[in-house]
Amino acid sequence: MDYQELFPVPVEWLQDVDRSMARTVADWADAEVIAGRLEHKEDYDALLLPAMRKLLVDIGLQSMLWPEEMGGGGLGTPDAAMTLAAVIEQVGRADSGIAFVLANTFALQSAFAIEPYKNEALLEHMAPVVCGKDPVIASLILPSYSKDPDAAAFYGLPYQAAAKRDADGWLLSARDARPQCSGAGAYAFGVACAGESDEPMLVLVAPHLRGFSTGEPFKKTGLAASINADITMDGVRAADAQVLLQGTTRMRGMLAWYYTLCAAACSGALLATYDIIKEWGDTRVIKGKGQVFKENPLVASLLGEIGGKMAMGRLLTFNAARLLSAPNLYGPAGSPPVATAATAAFKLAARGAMEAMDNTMELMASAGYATEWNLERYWRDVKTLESCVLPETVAQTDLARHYFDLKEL
Amino acid sequence: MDYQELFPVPVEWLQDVDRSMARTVADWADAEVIAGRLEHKEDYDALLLPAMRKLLVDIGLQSMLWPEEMGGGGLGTPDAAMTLAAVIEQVGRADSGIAFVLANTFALQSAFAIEPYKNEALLEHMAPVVCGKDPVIASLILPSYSKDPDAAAFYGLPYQAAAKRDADGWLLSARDARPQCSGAGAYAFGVACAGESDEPMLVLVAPHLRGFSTGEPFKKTGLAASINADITMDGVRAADAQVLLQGTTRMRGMLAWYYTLCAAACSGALLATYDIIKEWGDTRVIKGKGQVFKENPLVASLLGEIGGKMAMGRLLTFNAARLLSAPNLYGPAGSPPVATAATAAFKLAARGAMEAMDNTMELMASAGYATEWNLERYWRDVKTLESCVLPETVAQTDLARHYFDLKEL
Amino acid sequence: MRTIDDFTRPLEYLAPVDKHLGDIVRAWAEREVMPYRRQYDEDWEAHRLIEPAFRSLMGELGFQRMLFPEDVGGWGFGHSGYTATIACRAFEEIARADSGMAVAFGVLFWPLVMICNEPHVNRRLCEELAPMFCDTTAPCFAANAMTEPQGGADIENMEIVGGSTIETTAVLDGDEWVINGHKLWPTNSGGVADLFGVVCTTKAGSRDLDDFAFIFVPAKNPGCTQSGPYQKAGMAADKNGDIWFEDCRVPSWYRAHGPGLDAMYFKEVISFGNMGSTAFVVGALMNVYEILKDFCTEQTYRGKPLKENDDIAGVLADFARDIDICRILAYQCARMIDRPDLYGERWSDEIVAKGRGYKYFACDRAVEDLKKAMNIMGAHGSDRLWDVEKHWRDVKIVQLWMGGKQLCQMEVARWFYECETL
Amino acid sequence: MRTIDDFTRPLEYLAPVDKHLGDIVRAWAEREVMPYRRQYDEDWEAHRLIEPAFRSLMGELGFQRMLFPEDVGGWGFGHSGYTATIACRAFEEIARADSGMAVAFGVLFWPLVMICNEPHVNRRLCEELAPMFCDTTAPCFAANAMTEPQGGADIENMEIVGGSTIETTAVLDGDEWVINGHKLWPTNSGGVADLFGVVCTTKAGSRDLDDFAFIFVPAKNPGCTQSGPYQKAGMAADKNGDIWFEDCRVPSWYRAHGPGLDAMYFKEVISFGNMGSTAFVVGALMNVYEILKDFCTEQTYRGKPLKENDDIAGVLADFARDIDICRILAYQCARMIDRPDLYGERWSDEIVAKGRGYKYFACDRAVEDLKKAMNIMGAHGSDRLWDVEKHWRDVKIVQLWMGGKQLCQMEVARWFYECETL
Repeated sequence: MDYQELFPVPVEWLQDVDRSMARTVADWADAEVIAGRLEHKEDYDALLLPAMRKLLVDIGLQSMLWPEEMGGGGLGTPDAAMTLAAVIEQVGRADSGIAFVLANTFALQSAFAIEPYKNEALLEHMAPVVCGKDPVIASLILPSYSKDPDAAAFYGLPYQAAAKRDADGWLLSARDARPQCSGAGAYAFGVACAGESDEPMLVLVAPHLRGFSTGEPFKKTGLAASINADITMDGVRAADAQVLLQGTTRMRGMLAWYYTLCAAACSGALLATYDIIKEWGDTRVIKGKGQVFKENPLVASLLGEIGGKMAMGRLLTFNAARLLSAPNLYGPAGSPPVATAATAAFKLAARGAMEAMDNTMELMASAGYATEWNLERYWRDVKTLESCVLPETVAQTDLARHYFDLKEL
Repeated sequence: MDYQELFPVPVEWLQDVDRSMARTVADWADAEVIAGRLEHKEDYDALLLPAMRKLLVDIGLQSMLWPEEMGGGGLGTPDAAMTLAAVIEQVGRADSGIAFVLANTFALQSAFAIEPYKNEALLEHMAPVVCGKDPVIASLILPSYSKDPDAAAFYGLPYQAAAKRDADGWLLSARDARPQCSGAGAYAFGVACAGESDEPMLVLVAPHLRGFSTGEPFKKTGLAASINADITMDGVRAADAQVLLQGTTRMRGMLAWYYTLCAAACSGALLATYDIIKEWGDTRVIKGKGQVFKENPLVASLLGEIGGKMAMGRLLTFNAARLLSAPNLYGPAGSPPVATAATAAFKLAARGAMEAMDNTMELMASAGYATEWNLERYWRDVKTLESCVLPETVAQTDLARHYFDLKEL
Repeated sequence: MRTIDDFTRPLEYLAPVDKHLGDIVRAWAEREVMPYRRQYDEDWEAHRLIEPAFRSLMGELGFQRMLFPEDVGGWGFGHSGYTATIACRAFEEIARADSGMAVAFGVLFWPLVMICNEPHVNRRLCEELAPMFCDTTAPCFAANAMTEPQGGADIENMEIVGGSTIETTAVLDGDEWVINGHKLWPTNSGGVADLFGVVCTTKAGSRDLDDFAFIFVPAKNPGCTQSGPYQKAGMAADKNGDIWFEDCRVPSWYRAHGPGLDAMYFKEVISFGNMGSTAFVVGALMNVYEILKDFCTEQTYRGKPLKENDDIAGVLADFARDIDICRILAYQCARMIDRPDLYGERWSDEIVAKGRGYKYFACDRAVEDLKKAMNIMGAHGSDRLWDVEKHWRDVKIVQLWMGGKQLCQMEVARWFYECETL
Repeated sequence: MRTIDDFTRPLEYLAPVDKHLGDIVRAWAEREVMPYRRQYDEDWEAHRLIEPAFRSLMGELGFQRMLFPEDVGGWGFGHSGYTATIACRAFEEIARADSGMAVAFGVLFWPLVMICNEPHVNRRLCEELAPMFCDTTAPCFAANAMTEPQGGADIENMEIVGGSTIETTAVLDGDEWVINGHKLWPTNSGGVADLFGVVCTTKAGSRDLDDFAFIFVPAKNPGCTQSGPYQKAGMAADKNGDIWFEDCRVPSWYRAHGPGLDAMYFKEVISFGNMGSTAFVVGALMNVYEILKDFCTEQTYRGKPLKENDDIAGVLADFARDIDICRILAYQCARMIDRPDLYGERWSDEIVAKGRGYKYFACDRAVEDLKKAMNIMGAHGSDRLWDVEKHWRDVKIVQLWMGGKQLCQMEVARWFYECETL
């Protein structure tokens, strides 16, 4: 399916490497996930994990940003934003949960593996694992609501972890912190907390560290690819070298990558939705009159609405990625215009995706709801993304802060 | 106000000429329209007509696409799409009605003044007037609903005019056809009708032709800059040279220009809305607690929503313009992907603009509704655009036709 | 052939006089308003066309007497048990023709609600004020002077500001109130009103609701001046302007009820405003239904009448559905006001909050639906010939008045979720 | 402290037994469903947890007898004048705990509506079928076998296809109907139902509504087979599957009423479905209101409980408002079914069309509101611990069933605009 022909985004932004990677991943999506989903549904062990392994290790996605001399793909420049948007969109077409896990993984990597913030020592340290034979996924532990009204907060939203400085670095503590994904399977966590002078910082934490404990996996709406569980940290020690970034601008820069890649995951889910409803609309006959479903004016009107949202989702995603990929033109990822564009891209893409998928289910009626037709899993996934990544009201305030120069919120 | 800093669009698309034109027109907007609107409101003779004259003749906008050797601006290449998007956005900030009139004028010009469809003879013929001392505006007469179910139609939507072939060319007839704008003031009309083999064509008609009559100007919601009236044609003669284009692809190409420029007009109205609500939010105090309006979380949330729509409107507009400006990369304006992107850009930009302006009025309450605060005129204008340019259901079907490959509608 | 009378009303709630009064108002609207309303926009300042229609309805047919007790010349609806339900019907019928007119008509009763309605009739004030309305065939208007320049509808936000933002003061000097302050925006100002109900404070800055005062001021009193009307996007029949009170004196017993009670019963004014707004919106929508039905039967697309195109029928369906729903809500809201024995006092937080909910729901639906109706009509959606754009412009202001949507949301949240600091 | 009982109902409409029955169902739901519902998703196939709760409500408490006449062992609600209003309350209470369960419970009565409701009680069939439901403490389910593989809910689109798309045939052979066909998707199929009401035709391809037949088929009859349940995004208590009828024979008098009448009264089934769907949605929303209130009181943002943040309060307000509105509509819809003397026959095009309107309105609001509720809850919106995501998944199917939104729109458009070709 030539989605570019259907929903054009400015192809001039994409380089050969982006297109070639996207094609490879598109083939992976069809062969490793889509071909197996009727039989295996969302089975983690039988379908999703093997597919992730293939993608991350065999195709080598997880080490894409690492320098070639360390065994990686050598793509650690801001241009990677375009590559990742194109790739994660295709992953999302296969499974939006895997795409979401990748968004976490690469957002974390963006903090230390991409120019001008390359941390050679850390890259070197992690290279054997990341460029090795096992899938390595990461997860973010971001600010969230809290029962404690006095908790330190990032723009009003409490951090889930607290960091205490001592001579040797930091001691992290958290009680039942909710990771964005994969609490029970991530190799590394990026933990947001308040550092010196209450400046935000992101700390790299691994689950094998002393004082780190993982709760029972909990049941949730979607994202079968993410086995999630709450995390508790009792004085987990982190050296200064584990502090991936400090300061509001750097934190917003990392989040800009995260939101953009999550937008790409939503866009991918919409491509999958497109394939499903396209086939339904082409083959179904209604009104007992031999009217092909899609040729009914009311159906067509909704299809137009759905297609418009798909086009918009792609445009928002690739535009945000473009802004990230060219800091020389648009400023750093954490600058207010770029970071805000990423927030808007995610929020509007996720909302549009939910609307388009809801409308699609309305067209397919019960079939939209039945596992067999494959649509409902994307619908559950994207809804999970929409609520977990960034609560609506928080996003709205983020946008208003930049556009209207808020001082207090 | 640096709107690019607020709502970034890929600046790489804009060339120096685009930015310089936009700056000139931005100055015009502030000096010639915005400075006078409190005193003159929407007075056509006292405010809008002099401003249009300045813009079209003194600044030379109306002859921008004409070759330099004929006295024009020499910008008759597809690049003009970017220039016009940037310029019409600024015009729309001043007055969305003037922007709409320009969208009509340049959509018509796009049919014969832009490569590869330059019609040298026609350009030559019109140069004395267009490059002259009086404002020259044009208007489209597009398909619309009809009481006659058997009328020839463009994708189901009846043409307002009928063309009959004879040895000397065409005879056009229409009864109370509704032009898009300026029925009572346009120098030229582009009349859509069915030509040979029922192929769509656009015919250039001037009001001085025999058999052409103009009804009384009618009252309407907005667009004070357009004095509109219904048009009747009783066998108006048109030579073959007046046929500006033929065939579905060419017609859709012209419409793609039109929709893109109308999207720019909506985007401009949103910039004006931004300026108005920004000032309101900065200066108003509520809750008797000295809370600055914009710092109230509920207000901020709506401001975030409004700002997001503004960003999206700009992005849709400039993306559609970019696709038009680079046919080597994206195909001709009338190709389904580009034409559909333009339709989507207009439809979503207009809808988003209405939502943003409705929300803004809700924030300003009665002040949003009072003439004095200047918002309500943009709100009336954009609503008029939204319904007149392309009825919602027709747009939805257009989108579905491309995205879902409709055969019958 | 379906008509607007096919939209659902809870039949159990209707007043015995519903049909009789409804027929009268409908006939009046079709005779004296609908043929002329398309010219109202240009009549916003002079009211040359608008005033005679008001005269006919309010003065000659006598509807301005509705609320006063019978023995002072009124129709006695203030103790009928159907006050709100009757008003709801009348508002619908008037708004079908012109919602600006419906608002102006409705607001005439707004201050009177404070003194004419059981169980808090102020006999002395009724007797004093009734002749202005009941002994004349000229239209007599009243208005509630509430909003002030800074903070706007904050005045209505009594839960949070407790009247502390009211800057209009009333000081007792002997047996007279001396009122000073600046109000703006009330319906029926701009030179129209003959009588104001003035929201003021007996102690500037006080949060004590005992200091909240509602005092009647005849517009012709010395010290009371009005500006001309503002120009607005629509609703020409509703004039709005500034009002200044400068050492304006009225008898001490022109205060509606006194400390505490003024604030309490003032919420009943809000309840009536909520019901009225919902009814205005329903009336406007019902007229657009009539218009749309004609338009979509007469005009064709894809070789068929518009309404026979499934996509357009879908929009038409949503439109009709929303009218049916809003109409049910308007009458349920009216019923809850009319029957405090079943639903609680009409000035209770519950009735106010729920009414706010119906009001902002109906307004939001109406604005959305009218936008879509205009989109369906294409090139004709915005010309005045079809009156749809007029209703769209008018209904928008119903959405915006009375503090707009956000204030409604905060009252609903406060009541249903026991919020304490909003 | 506000509770779900503070949402408005038209008090005038309530059945005398409303409180009594409502209390019983609520206690049952809180005791036997709510503590276990979080595990229902995994129980979709076996119903190990779900079946006992049904047994208790339907069999032991006896609610499955509600509709049958008293003299055959039922509770006689079919002639109570409050049939729909009582059902509405019961549906709300069950759906508050689990809307899948409410749907399964509601659909049990769907075929019975055809024969148990005044004025069209089929005494002979009541007597024949009552023992299945009334002489047992085991749960007994029924289902309407309507939808067919091609065209889906086209079956319900009777105005346009006139039954011509029904491929399930009933042929009279002596004093027996012989039924052949393939149905899918009905609630309570997938092996659950003991009794089917089968929508079929006595003449394949006919548009004559005399050929439309509604015939009862006990599930254990030879020739009637069911598939196992489909796996779905939610609503585990409602099983759906394929049903095949192969030369399946029933007595000739198992047809509900006969030519013309079957088609006519079948619309009453639709009316009950509309009312029920609206009530399901209200019940689910009321439970989410309870949860949201807890969540937004307990969790903080900007140093304050979520509900004290104006932006979040705004969303909470919309949520509460919509419940209040949908609940009023559910009871108005029920009342219109219960009182044909006031509102017209419950199988009339008007009642069906208006009910479709309320149904799709409530479902659309609910889906939107639940999406926003999940967004408010951030990281907890999608975990099962709070049950909000469950209601979201469940309510979505209420929106999709019975032909989904588009069919509702077409019926509303047909009725209000007299469309003829939709």
